[in-house]
Amino acid sequence: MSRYSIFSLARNALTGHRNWPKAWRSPNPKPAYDVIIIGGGGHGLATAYYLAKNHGVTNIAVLEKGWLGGGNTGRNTTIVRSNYALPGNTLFYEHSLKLWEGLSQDLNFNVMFSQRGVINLAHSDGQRDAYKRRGNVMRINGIDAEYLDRDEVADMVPLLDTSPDARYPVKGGLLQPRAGTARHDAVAWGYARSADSYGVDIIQNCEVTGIDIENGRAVGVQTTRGAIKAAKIGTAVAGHTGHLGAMAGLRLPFETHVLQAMVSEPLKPCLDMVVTSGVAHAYISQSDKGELVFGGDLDFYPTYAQRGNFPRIEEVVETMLTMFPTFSRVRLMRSWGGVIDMTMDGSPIICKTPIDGFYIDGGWCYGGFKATPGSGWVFAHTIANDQPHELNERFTLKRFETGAVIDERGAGATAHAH
Amino acid sequence: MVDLNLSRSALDGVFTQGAFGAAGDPGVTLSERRGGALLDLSTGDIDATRRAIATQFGVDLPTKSGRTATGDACRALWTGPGHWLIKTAPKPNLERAWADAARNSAVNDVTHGRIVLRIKGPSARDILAKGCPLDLHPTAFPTGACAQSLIGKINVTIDCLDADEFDITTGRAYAKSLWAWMTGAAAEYGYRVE
Amino acid sequence: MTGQVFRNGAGGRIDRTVPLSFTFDGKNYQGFQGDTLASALLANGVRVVGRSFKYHRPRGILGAGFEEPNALVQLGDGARTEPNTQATRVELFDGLTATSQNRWPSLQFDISAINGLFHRLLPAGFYYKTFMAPANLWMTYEKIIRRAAGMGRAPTQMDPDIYARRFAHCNVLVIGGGPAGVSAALAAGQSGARVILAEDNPQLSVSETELADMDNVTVLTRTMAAAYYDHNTLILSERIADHKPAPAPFETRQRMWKVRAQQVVLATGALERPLVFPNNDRPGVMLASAAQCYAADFAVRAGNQAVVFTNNDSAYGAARDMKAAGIDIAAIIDTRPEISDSTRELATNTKVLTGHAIIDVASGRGGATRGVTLKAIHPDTGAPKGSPIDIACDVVAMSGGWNPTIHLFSQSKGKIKYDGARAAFVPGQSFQQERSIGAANGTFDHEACIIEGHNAGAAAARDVGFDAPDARTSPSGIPPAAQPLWSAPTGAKRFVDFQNDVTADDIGLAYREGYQSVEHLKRYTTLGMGTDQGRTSNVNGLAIMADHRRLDIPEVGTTTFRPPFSPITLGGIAGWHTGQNFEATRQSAMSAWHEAQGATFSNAGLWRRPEYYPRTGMTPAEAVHHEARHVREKVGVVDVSTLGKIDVQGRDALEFLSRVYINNLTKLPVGKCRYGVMLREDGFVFDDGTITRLAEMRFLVTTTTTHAGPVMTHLEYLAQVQWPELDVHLLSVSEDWAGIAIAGPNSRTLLSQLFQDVDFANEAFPFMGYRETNAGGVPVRLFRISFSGEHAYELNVPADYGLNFWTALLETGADLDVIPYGTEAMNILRIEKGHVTGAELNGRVTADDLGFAGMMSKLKPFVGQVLARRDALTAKGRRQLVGLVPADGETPIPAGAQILADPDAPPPEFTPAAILGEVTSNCYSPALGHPIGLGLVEDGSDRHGDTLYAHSPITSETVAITLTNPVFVDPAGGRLHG
Amino acid sequence: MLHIACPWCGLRAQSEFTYANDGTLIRPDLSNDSIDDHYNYVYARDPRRGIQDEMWRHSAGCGQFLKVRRDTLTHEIHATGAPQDDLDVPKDDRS
Ligand SMILES: Cc1cc2nc3c(=O)[nH]c(=O)nc-3n(C[C@H](O)[C@H](O)[C@H](O)COP(=O)(O)OP(=O)(O)OC[C@H]3O[C@@H](n4cnc5c(N)ncnc54)[C@H](O)[C@@H]3O)c2cc1C
Ligand SMILES: NC(=O)c1ccc[n+]([C@@H]2O[C@H](COP(=O)([O-])OP(=O)(O)OC[C@H]3O[C@@H](n4cnc5c(N)ncnc54)[C@H](O)[C@@H]3O)[C@@H](O)[C@H]2O)c1
Ligand SMILES: Cc1cc2nc3c(=O)[nH]c(=O)nc-3n(C[C@H](O)[C@H](O)[C@H](O)COP(=O)(O)O)c2cc1C
Ligand SMILES: [Zn+2]
Repeated sequence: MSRYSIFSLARNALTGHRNWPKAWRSPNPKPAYDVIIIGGGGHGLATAYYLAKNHGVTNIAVLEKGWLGGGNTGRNTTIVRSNYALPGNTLFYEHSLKLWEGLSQDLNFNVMFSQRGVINLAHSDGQRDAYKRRGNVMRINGIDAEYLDRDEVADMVPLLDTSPDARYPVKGGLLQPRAGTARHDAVAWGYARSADSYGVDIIQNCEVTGIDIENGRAVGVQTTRGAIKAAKIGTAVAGHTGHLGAMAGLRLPFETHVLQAMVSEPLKPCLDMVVTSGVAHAYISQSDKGELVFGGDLDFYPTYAQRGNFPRIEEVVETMLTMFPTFSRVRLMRSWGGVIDMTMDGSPIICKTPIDGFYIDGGWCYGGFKATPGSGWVFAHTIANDQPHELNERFTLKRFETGAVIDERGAGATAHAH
Repeated sequence: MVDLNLSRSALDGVFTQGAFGAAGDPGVTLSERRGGALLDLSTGDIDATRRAIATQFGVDLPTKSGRTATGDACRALWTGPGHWLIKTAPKPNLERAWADAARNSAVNDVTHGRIVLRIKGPSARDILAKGCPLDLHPTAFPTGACAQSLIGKINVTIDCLDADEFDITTGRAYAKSLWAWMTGAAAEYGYRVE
Repeated sequence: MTGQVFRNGAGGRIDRTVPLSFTFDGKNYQGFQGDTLASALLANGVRVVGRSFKYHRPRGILGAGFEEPNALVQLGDGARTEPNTQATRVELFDGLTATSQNRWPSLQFDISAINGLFHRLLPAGFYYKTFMAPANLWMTYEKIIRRAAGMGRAPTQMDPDIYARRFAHCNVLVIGGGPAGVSAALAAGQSGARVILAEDNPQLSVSETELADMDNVTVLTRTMAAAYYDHNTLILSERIADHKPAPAPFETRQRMWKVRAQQVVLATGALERPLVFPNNDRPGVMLASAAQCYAADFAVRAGNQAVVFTNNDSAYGAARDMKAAGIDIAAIIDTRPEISDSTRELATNTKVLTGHAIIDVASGRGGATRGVTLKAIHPDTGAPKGSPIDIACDVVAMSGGWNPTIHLFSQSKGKIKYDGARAAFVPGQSFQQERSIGAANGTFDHEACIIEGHNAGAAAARDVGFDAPDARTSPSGIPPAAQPLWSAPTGAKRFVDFQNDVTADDIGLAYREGYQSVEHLKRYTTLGMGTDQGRTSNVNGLAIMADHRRLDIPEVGTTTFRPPFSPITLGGIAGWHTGQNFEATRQSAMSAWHEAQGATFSNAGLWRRPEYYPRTGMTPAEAVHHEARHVREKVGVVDVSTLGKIDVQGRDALEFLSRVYINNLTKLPVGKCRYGVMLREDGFVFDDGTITRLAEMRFLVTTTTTHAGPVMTHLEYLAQVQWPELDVHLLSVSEDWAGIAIAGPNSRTLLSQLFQDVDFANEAFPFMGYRETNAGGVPVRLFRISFSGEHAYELNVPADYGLNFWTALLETGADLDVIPYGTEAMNILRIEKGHVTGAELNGRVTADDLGFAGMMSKLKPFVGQVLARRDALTAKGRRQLVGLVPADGETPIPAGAQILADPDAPPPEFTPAAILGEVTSNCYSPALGHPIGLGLVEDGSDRHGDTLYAHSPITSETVAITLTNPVFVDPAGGRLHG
Repeated sequence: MLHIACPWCGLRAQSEFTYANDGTLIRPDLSNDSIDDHYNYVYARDPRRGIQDEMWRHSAGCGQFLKVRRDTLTHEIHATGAPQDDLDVPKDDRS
């Protein structure tokens, strides 16, 4: 892998940038691999990378039905944080956050991880206490968290409506200073380039259409580019997990929904933090390019179409303007959707399955972008060792049978309620 | 001593008579309808209930969505299969009387749980269309039609009394929000409050 | 220079009798009614209107409408300022002010233009390759990048304007008021169908009086169709007052239409493509159709001397119109080796150079175009050859062919296809009830557009049952020959995406580095990601990529067209529903009274509830404690109207409730209440409340305020979907009944005074009893239940009488020293009694965790019973409800604290910290005189008496606490029952 | 924006409805106390890329639950009916 740096940039400038190598190869699939990863999103690519880097497994194919990074990795609001309250989530996401902190250097690809801080606004005494409760869990687990009062929030986010007579007044907020955003596409590309440099075959336009199972063991996949054998198969297909599971005969605790996001026209810096509000669900930040990037709830009906409908956009914009009233003359530039797999407790699944050699990484609901490095790291461990790492041992399928669910919202077994 | 039997509007203190909004001829007149009684009637036995109610109260309960029927002293709005909203004159033991007639049904006096606003005037349909997803064109929603739907984010029942006259029923607790919506939506057309 | 020196004395659609003044970058100019900001700027000879995104190169006006990527201005100032506004779509009004963007300190001298010098270091995606060392400097680099990026400035003052939304329904919706659209609307209108025609411009391009006379046709001008969603729903954005300095009083600024159309006709026209050649971004280089439009519609000469550069016939018409307006056409340069005679005829007396291309554009002062250099090109490869020719000019009018405006078609899920003859993507198979016509359909012949429009309008009306005029036959539309010359030979920067500064070389780089799919190309180079969404760049960009990849254009494909078609204001989308009107507010019958007393309020779902009533001489906390203490000592009343109330009737009402509550209800007699708990299907606690048997087959059940909706939905789902055989009728009566709780030792006396016909003696009206009575002709429901743990009642009266009873209670009870109390005191009272609410009912607790195991009937099945038996719900080590008191008897227990044995334990690596539980509720107990709390603690029931720590690092508090029984006050229940 | 034909009220806008659940789920009998069967009802799902039956509620209309046969790839709605209806069998006019 040729190294990127200001020096290599200057050197290549002299030759008119004609000599940059390809960031990754486009190989044809081989007949067999040690490991096949289905899904060329951030999670799949990170898994391949850590399999190679941490576990020395390099005979890997990542199969992507479209273009790499074109799933939710390429369509999320890029918020990275580790402010969780329940065992299982806390340390996993924190581990992921620590990986983010060195990711650009590790991958030698600037993923623009911007630790600008994430504030969750509290609008009532109950929410205030809940955020303190969460912040305390974080602090006890060694994760940064601060509780801000209203005036401190107002100082950090000057355009936020913090007036006491607001419809939902801001009482304060939970700040995670190390949290922030990252350049989503760069994450996919950076992992792809590094995985490729270890010899991982990244195969785009290759859709998996079947899982071959012999004697209770997964032995290969059927794809639009032919059958491919593998000793182990892992899926990291986000919204398509239920569908992939069904190919292997598994009925999974998922529902697939569309989540929309949108950007405004680019503006000079006017919002320096990520701000989220729980009262009506909305999260807003400003990208380095200047657009306000924001999203809210699901469309609330199952779908596999990467497009949503207008009622949700109205609601998200209403929330956004209720928080930031002066943005009403700002214009919406683009909106889009991604299909996400909602689990029955809102927490992910990274585990072995009842089928030997078949592993699942999924159930990321609204929030798996932040998990990309951590998920790849533990999923690689799980596949390589055929057993979970301590960090993901609670993210099982079994937990729904035993009741050991990880339900941060306490919403119960209604997938779209999480 | 407080007069316990003095019925108070949910809009007490909000309601001011006069002309508001854009100048010129008002687009609509807004008012609150008070003094009537409302019953919610639900039955699992539609035929028997309709027969009994027709006999006792002279109204032929409609069986199709969007339909209303007017009887001796009452008006019935279809609100669901086997489910009606009855607008009638207040009487002691009204709930009991209807429950006795419509046996094996559920009757609730909901007079106090709802408010009724009237909107009347040439701009009425345009104003309602600002928050209501129904097709309110006179051919689609003629005089005598009713529907349950939304205005803004508030559940309502709309009763079309005349070409440009509607009664809007909603939950009592939403009264002030609906009023704010109505006056806000009407401001660009100009409105009178009566 | 003063005056509109580039304006002709006659012609155009402008009204010369209405002169308008405006300013651009602080300088005064004049224009006329009917001008756009762009046409007025050109009339005044203003060439440079902005700076480019990355290299900060001077930029001029490229187009005349939607397509404009360069001329984005900050409009107005103060509260009405508006960033990134396309000057080509801004209607001029008197007093308009506009400012250029993305330059500092001024448009003429922009410091960041220095980026241009380093441009070699800034190829596409350079930032991915650098700024990585040292790692901790990234946040500093990022600040600089952020400051350089962005374009206009967001307003920082409250928007004074009003926005509205509305719904509309029609039989036929026509988008686009050009010849095709107008003809479609007319044909549909004649059939009697309800028609809406939307056109972005201030007027239709064809004046049509017949349309205006049709009652069944609504013509919306200044209205852009922004989105085409499922089930033929389109979003239109109407600008009602943007062409004026400010809206009139009460006038809406913008209205968003949500139209459900049975049939849609898309007549959105076509947009001209630029050509890609060196320095094609110089101010003065513009689309031929734009130069034509300024000449014909605004009588504005885009310059004095023009070179027309084209690969197709349409630019000849443009040249003719420009010439007619007095622009000297120095030459028409056509990349095609040959042109037809008829085309050549259009250019009589004009020099035409076929088989030539521009290889450079020279710039003069301020960067504006001064001349071009051309060369002959090889007919097959496009490679330049021969000696260069220089031509002086101040305008280059270019035409690279036409792209049908297929954005909405594509949003509707219609399949687009590539049409080689037109060298463009055109609509293919429709997915919804939709027809594309005219230039939007690749039909560029004027007559053919009109006929296609007529036929589509008539067919659409016919499809929904109207009698429509017959179809007319169309001359077979022969597309103008266009030779796709996508990128002229290398040299200086050749811009593809003007707004985002993406050049042909950037596309080459993306190709070489493997970002070859159009989607990667877009994201790596930002091609097509600007406010114009690549309207002028996408097809050129992917054609260049196709060329590198040696693929045909359709094989490379396009990126996805997404809403909105062109940006729309957030204010318009939100309409009424922002600020106080974001969501409805629910208010009880006593709200106004609470407000008048100066109570503070909190939100519970949509409800507003009084927290406490301020008292002179007391701090808020003291006032709350006073209220709570007073209830225990005397009597207080609290508004509990917000509790969910569900009327349950029917022959199977009891059976139904037995299935949904964990309690055994069979022995519940008429006239009695019971405390009940519901589980979710997954076995965790859903909600709690009371069940009162009003009559043999009629019950009233209550829910918590916030769960009222979800509980009702859950019950309806079971009743309607799972157990339709049960005869049960459910009705939410929450708002029908005002609810008042009367609590405290004097409550019985107080109620006996008000309701003299009710026997309040313990035997006659025991704890958990229910009575109905009548006071002053008003029906009253009385429940002897208690949330506070005091001797208490709840009273329900029809809501319109709620305030009467509230005030009557306060008046009657004056001697008994009755006071009102709010949710804060109520919260203290319930904590003192160990009653749970939202903080404990967190969706993760079992009935057993809360000490409700005893309530669970073993005699009957109920919802949640089976999954509540799962291992993890029954295992040891679950967190159980406990009371908490500070070990020192005085230190407050921190809100939101976690409970652990060793607050000093170091943070763990992979195994979660040993947290034993959490503080769910906390308060100072006036009754006990010290702080107390409730918590959920591992095996808490077995730990009463243990001392642990309530640890709150986030507030730097750590308090030793002793675990106790959660019932602090009157554990024996003497007060309740007495 | 979806438009759903309520079997009782006719074609109405999406905002009047709420999605409730998979439309094929049948709650285990009251007498059934198998954790597995309840697990299947409460947790396990069969995702369908394409046409599936769903339960919606006309929450801002008649309040009735309705079965909706909808394509999860295109959002086309092919049929609607009462919760107990078999959507393969065409329905008469309802009241
Ligand atoms: C609008 C939106 C906003 C979000 N915001 C945030 C946020 O702010 N923060 C956050 O942390 N998370 C967020 N998320 C969630 C986050 O984007 C995802 O959880 C995360 O990106 C998932 O990564 P992945 O690699 O698992 O999936 P993806 O990136 O979706 O990758 C899965 C890949 O699998 C491929 N695939 C599917 N089926 C097959 C098949 N049969 N054969 C081959 N390949 C297949 C897909 O094409 C896809 O490329 C958001 C999601 C959305 C949609
Ligand atoms: N000579 C050529 O090559 C050539 C090329 C293109 C067009 N033309 C001529 O242009 C005309 C085409 O007629 P037409 O009616 O098809 O198109 P048109 O361009 O005349 O009209 C389209 C109209 O749609 C409006 N519009 C586009 N998108 C919109 C949206 N989203 N919302 C609201 N309005 C929108 C535009 O403002 C425009 O007024 C014919 O006269 C044709 O000859 C000629
Ligand atoms: C964080 C983020 C920022 C984005 N910024 C822009 C932008 O500036 N301009 C733009 O056109 N699209 C932007 N997009 C949206 C993409 O163009 C695109 O819509 C999204 O990646 C989904 O892909 P699709 O629309 O091709 O399906 C952004 C997307 C994300 C996730
Ligand atoms: Zn209905």
